Amino acid sequence: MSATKAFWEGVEHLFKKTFTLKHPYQKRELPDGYRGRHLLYLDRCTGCGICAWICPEKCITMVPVTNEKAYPQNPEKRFPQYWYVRCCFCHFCSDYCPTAALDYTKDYDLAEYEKELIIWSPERLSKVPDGYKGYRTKFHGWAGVDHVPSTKEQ
Amino acid sequence: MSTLDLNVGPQHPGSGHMRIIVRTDGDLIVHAIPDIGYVHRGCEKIAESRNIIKNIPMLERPNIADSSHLNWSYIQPIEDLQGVEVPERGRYIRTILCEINRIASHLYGMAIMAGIFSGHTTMYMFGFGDRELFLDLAEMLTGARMTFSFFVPGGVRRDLPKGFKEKLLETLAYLERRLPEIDRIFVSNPVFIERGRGVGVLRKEDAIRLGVVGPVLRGSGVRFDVRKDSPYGAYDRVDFEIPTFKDGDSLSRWLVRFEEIKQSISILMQAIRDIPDGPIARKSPIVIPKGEAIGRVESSRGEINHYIVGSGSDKPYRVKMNTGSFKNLLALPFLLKGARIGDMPIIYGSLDYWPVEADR
Amino acid sequence: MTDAPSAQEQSIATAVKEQLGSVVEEVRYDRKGRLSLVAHKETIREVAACLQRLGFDHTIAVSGADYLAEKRIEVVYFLSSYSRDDLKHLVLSLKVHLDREKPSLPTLTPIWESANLFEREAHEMFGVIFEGHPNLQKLLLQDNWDGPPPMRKDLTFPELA
Amino acid sequence: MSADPQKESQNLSTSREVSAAPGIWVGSLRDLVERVARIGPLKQLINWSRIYSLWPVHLATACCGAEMGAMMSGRYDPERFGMQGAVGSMRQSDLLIIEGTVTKKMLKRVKVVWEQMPNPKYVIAMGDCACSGGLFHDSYSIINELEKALPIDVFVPGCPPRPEALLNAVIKLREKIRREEVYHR
Repeated sequence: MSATKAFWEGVEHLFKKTFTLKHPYQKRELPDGYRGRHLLYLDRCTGCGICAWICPEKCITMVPVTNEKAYPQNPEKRFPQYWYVRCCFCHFCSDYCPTAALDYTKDYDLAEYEKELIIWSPERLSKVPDGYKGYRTKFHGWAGVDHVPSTKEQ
Repeated sequence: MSTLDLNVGPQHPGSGHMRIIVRTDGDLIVHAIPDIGYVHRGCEKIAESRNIIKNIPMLERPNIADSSHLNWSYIQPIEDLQGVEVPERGRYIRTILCEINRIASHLYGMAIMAGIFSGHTTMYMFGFGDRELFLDLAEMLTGARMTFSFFVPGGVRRDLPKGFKEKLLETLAYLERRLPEIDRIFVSNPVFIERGRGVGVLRKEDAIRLGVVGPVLRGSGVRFDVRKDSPYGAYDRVDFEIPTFKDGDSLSRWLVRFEEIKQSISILMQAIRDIPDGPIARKSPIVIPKGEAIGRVESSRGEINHYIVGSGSDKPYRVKMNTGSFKNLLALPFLLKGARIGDMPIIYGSLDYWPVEADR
Repeated sequence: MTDAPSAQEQSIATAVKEQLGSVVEEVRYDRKGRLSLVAHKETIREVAACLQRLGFDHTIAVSGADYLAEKRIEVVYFLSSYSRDDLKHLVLSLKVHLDREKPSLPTLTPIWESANLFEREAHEMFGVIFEGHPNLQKLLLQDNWDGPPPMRKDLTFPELA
Repeated sequence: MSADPQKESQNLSTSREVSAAPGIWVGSLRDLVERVARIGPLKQLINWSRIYSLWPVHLATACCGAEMGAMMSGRYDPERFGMQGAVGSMRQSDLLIIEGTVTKKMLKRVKVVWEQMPNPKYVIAMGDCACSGGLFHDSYSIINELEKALPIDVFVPGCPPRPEALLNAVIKLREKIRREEVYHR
């Protein structure tokens, strides 16, 4: 009797909707505010280095940018560079950023054949991914500049 | 009498990263010595060199299936020391995330025990499939699937997003339809019941003596749950039961998880109904004052405590993690002694042992 | 958050104090649901046996802490109860101060078996010797670890900033 | 610990350089097979059969194993790519997914597993910890630069990587296998 019961359960599932995503062709819509890779607004970043201070993994280094454009808010042209094999995607850097120069994107596909290719320069970070609508608009209340000591250990 | 020593692991068709040295006589286990430490990463030492915010992602990594509870257990003593009160809405959001996480983690545990350790691939697919829906909910709220880093001293990082309530209720309704199906296929399945019943019996007095926690404890008939007995967050404002089973065998430990999912559904329903408006976080300093505190949080693998000694600067002087799996580890050699070697995977699976959490 | 102890906690504190008498100085109330007392190394067994009789039937944790400036190592037993309902919400920390050079104390594993693995860990991480422990072996560290116990404060690793 | 895997792969590459006058077979049987395998369509056929039978070892080194489990489950279903769910025996597997941190204690065991796997074999370093040490990079007991011990084919950052990210890495690995020589390793 129970054998037929088990068989019936199997047959029932034949006619149910499949759960599998056909992954490379069919993608699930990620929610707003998904913590993927960062987006850097070069025209907002002041190069203060708070992101590099709060990063738990020392994944961020501040590097000079060598393009022709002038950034009045950042005369030294020092911007964060991410080494994504170290990044844990906690996005404390985005939350702490006092000028909202860092934002969340839904880009998670960062796999590479070589480890060196996973270093993201400021220019590469400033590229806007497809379908980006902008998430971080207001300052997050919990993090504050008053947490930052006057002498930053970088 | 001739005995045979077996080395099980660290690579074995279970969850891995643990070695059990088993001495067998025929197929009876004479004694078993667990050899852990394959994932010992020195969290406690690293935590002394980073400030309290930087420690949040690191100290939740030991158990990523259960990360919000570890996070809360780390934040709780810091808030005690700083004297920061979490706003009411923040407490409710924490409770909601923790219960979502508990359901996901229990589905994981059920899937691992029934799916991998006793070979019912169906349960593996059911458990992991339904778990995905709860990870989606958590992802909608926090922005990450498993490693939320969501609780900060003083509150939470984000408010509930738009449409979260509807999606939560929809998912809970789905799971409520789904649980009878799991019940039909597994709980009343003679094959599955025979694998678990009377296997690895931990009696009540042994459970108390060994100090086991979580579903292992409640499976042995001890009525203890930190959420009820020492309430934190919004757990004193919601109404729920503590499911206990008297037998103390592997099946009852599995069933405790199954029943706790039902209780978590009820807690989520009440929490999302009663959630008040207001601020989600209160500003807290980054300095951790001198003193010491211990937190108590009921994770899905049992009670976890972080013992924190403050240093007066932004770095803790000492962080000690006491996780559920480490406390349950003492029960493993006790249960394996005298069991059959074929029952070893079931006993190991029924503890829902998370090696990374035990090794830290 | 130093609020006053509840009547129940007060009564437990007095009961503990009464039982132990002159062996411990005082039972301190830290915060809600947290009591602590400091015991001496010589009398720790008596204190533990007495606390167990009172209903503290398991340790939820045993932790070590290295106070470099004060030249002592502290071992803390966190006790709680499953069998007595009025003790379930309570965590009693039983502290022992040890000499930093040669830290040793009699093991409490015969009294609380749940302390077994925690004591092994404290031995490994702080070098505390628990006299009479059934199995005081290496637990977490790698096989060829030959350095001093890693959680000692004077041991710093070059990588750690 | 017998040979280190890098040395072993070097030995293989030196044995490949045996060459003889065209048309006369003087080498070993392996040499003959290598020559035949260079023929275009045959090479494609062999590589095609390889990319549809990537079986990973069931070796969870740390917490990324949870996401690996999620990838093996219903929603992402890697069996569409011919990837069987984690295999218990490394003798029957081709792919080693390093799931997270490798501690100094574990490295020895990872190498044992790696040496027992038959050629051709591939490694995916999953998660920050396997790639660079991640959050625990300054710990006293973990390996930061795993690529010195194992030849890693694909690095997947993320802490932990989403199952989709891992699946994309598998697709990337398949691309690599499709392009490479049959006796590459």
